[in-house]
Amino acid sequence: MTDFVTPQEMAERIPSGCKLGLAPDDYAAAPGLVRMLIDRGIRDLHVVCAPIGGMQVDMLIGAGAVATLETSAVSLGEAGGAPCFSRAVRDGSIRLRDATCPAVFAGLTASEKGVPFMPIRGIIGSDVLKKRDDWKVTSNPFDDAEKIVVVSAIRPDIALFHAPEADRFGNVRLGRRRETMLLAHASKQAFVTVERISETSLLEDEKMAAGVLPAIYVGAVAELKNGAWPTGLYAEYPRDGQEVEKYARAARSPEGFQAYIRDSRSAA
Amino acid sequence: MTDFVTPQEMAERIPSGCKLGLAPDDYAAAPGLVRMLIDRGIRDLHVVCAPIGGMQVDMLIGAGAVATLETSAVSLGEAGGAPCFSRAVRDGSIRLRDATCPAVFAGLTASEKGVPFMPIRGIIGSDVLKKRDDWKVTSNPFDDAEKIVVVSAIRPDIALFHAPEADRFGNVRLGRRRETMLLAHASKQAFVTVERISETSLLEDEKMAAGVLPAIYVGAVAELKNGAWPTGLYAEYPRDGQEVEKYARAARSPEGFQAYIRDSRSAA
Amino acid sequence: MSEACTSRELMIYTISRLLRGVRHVAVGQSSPMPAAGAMLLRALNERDGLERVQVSILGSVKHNSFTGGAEELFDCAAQGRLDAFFLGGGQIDGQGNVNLVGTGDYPNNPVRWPGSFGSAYLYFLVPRVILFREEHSLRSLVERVDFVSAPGVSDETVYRRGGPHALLTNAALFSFDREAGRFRLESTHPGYGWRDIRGTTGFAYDNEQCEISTPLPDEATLALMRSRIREELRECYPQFAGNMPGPG
Amino acid sequence: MSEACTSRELMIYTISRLLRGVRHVAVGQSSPMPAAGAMLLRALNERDGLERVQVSILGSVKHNSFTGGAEELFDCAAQGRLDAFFLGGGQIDGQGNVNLVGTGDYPNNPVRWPGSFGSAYLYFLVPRVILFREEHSLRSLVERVDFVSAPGVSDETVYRRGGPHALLTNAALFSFDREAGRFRLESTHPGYGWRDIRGTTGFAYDNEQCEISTPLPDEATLALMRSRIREELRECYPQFAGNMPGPG
Repeated sequence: MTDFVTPQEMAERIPSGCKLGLAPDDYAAAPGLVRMLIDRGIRDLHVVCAPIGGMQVDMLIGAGAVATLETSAVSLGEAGGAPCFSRAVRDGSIRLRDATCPAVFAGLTASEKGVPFMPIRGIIGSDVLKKRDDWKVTSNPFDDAEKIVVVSAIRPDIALFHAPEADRFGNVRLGRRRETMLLAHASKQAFVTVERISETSLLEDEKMAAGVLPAIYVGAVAELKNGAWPTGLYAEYPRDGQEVEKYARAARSPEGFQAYIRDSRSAA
Repeated sequence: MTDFVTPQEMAERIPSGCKLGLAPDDYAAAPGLVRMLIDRGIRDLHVVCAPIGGMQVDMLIGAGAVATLETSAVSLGEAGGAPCFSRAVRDGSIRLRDATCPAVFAGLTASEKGVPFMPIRGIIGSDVLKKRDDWKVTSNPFDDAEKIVVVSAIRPDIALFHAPEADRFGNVRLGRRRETMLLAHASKQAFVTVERISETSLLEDEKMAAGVLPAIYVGAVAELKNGAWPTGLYAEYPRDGQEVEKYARAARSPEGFQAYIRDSRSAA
Repeated sequence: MSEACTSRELMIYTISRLLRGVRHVAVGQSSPMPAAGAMLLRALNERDGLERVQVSILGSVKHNSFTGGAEELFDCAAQGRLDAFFLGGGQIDGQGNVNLVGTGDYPNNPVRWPGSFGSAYLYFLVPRVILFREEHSLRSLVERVDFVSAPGVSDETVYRRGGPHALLTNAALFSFDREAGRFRLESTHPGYGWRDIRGTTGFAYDNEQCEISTPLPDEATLALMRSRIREELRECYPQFAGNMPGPG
Repeated sequence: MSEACTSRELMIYTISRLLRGVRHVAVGQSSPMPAAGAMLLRALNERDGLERVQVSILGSVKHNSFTGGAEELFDCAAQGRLDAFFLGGGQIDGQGNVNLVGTGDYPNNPVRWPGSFGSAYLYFLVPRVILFREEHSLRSLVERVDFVSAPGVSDETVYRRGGPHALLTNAALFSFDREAGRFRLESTHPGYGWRDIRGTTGFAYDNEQCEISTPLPDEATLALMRSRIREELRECYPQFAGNMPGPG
């Protein structure tokens, strides 16, 4: 069921035009593989940030790979705003679907549960709601006096993220970061880069199993050491703040962004 | 936040008339504590089985402690039907709210997510639906041609279950059985009996943390060795099939049930 | 020469045949024969170098591909990641309706069974639902169930991609035609003729005068059941496994 | 004699005062001062033998009481298990509306900020939301935000038990009256008078001529910030912690 591939093969399997679900920086972001998508010239992605984006999303936008961006935020954290994102917003080169974090989770939960929509409290009165034709205000069916928002299911074609470990059977250890589990459940299939591959099943240890994504959701696994660099990997290694700062400075101009990508390509 | 109490104190803290959420036999059922509830003469419970009941629920019914029973099934597994349950159904001594497993999960998920209802596919055409005034058929707000069921949120006052381990901070290791996690999230508070108490935090080990219920949900913990007996505890010990058979035979008559309870009380 | 194939072994083998081609099959609580049938398909496919079959047995620690608790089964079904499941039923009727609740009037049914479990959901969402009921009688296979735990067919206003695929009893095998909403007799087990089936089935069905006999497993398959499958069953169904033929 | 209390330290201390009485406070991404204020309350309560405060810092491994991922924060808020949270805002207006999206017209805002994060949800569900914006200027505190990420008040058809509790800047502290939908000036920080606040605040508010000065932390509290709190911050905010006064 799960294919074991090289990172390059994994990048080749992610087609232009697909709906791609991505994890936040410093949890399970996969900038290592995203760099390969950029290098191979991927285009027209519908990127779903679950629920926010960072450097890997900014790079995809800078490279012209993103047609639609569905996100609750894009930020480089302590390194400040996301320069390519801000530029693309200004010049209108991406279609924006601004969201709020729990509404992204609600949309993914709808897909996880196989229902076409999920109700969610709050949001009414926010301009975010006004811009979303896939969200609606309805009444609580058990109390007509309450207005409540419903959001459509979000079903990415591929969830792409980086994790500490997979086993030879395709099971992937995520740990307590359940948002990646939710993203994988909600997506048609998950592609996962990992730090290392275990020869023994990760499901055998009962204490560990609760944090393991079963192979039935995992389409492909590729070993890619430091695949989260320069962002961090939750509970494994911190972000390389200097490198992200370097990126933030470079990407202030389109030329600087291109130079950063060109210069760092050879390192890959 | 979490109180550490004796099993007897825990039993005293569960009031008659409350809405009590219980786990299935052999996963996280707490017949040890349930026996103490019976011994202290608890009454008028609204029992929510998450999502099915077994021996502990049959005992509560036999003891006359249950006013309303919300469940997808009650069964003693290989030991056959649940005798006190069947008797109570026939003589109309409990109010029945028959359900189907995923609808119980959907109702608990609604409480977990803090929404008044959840949509769920299927169910339409089932007589289960006809008997539930807290479920409704509505239209999919994004596709008027589709009818879909919505179920009300289920919010137990107390979730009572048995787990392998808690730590001194009130965190409880559940392992991969997420239905107990859901039940705890959905309930106002969880009361948990455990096999043992760890002096070090269960959250410190990243590999284990995903299967740990954080203390913020846990109102009370009591150490009760073999608290799942005679049912099993998932991944710890199997059910005592002979004892469950013995119960099943005894409980075929009200007198036999009373004798079983009386004779086994001294063992507690 | 080994002991002849028992009735239960024939049913287990038939279940494995009904599951051919599935990638992921789940088995609910208290279902030793469906569990055995799924395990047998997995073992046969392994032996024959065919596609790997994922078997998820609720209640098992070893044969369990879920890490999210029982709700993950239902979520998986809703996501389209589950190809086959089993339903029993105190009563099953000719439209494929199943009754897991009881006979007579609800709620104070004179005979009450455990309850509907996940039937009212999985019947809609799992493509290949195999109805399994050992007892083949006018009591279990009825014209119209007393209580519909889960309906066999739905109209087009209801999302439905799953439903009845076959009905297996200790006497016969039926397929189900979802368009017509009717069963069709496919074969009778050794010892039963079509007239026996007609006399013990409470509903109308197609191909009444079926002369086909349900195929028996070959020696190698029977041996597999009596060794590996019997051992795999022991974890969740120790009593059932103990009663199966086999060494020791 | 230690270095005088810095402006940031005063804000951290003020946050800890605004949180008094909470049992569970969560802090979002990129919020070092709210994180520090929450940690300070926890440390002070521990020191003084007061109620234990649960601090959940998104992005922290050590100060994290969640085991279900980021959605657990939102679920917890919806369940009523979260007493306080913080929101920033590129713009905040006099009705308590916050704008985290950008200035000018959406979608092609000339100045774009990261986005609304969880604001459009948590503002409705967390009882005590503290608005925190260091910059106190006509640019940040406006008559009407250009984009409402999250509204300050709602009508009775909308479920709402949460909302703005206070607004803290580097110059002043306001409270919020949810009935009136207006801010009230509570105190000005050292170095700022009420006229300064009036001149740099773009919206109308009550108690304009407030003469109260925001209380400073005592020496022991300041020492705690410069030792334990600074160390606790280092995990998630190494740069911020490095810039705080303190030994080494």
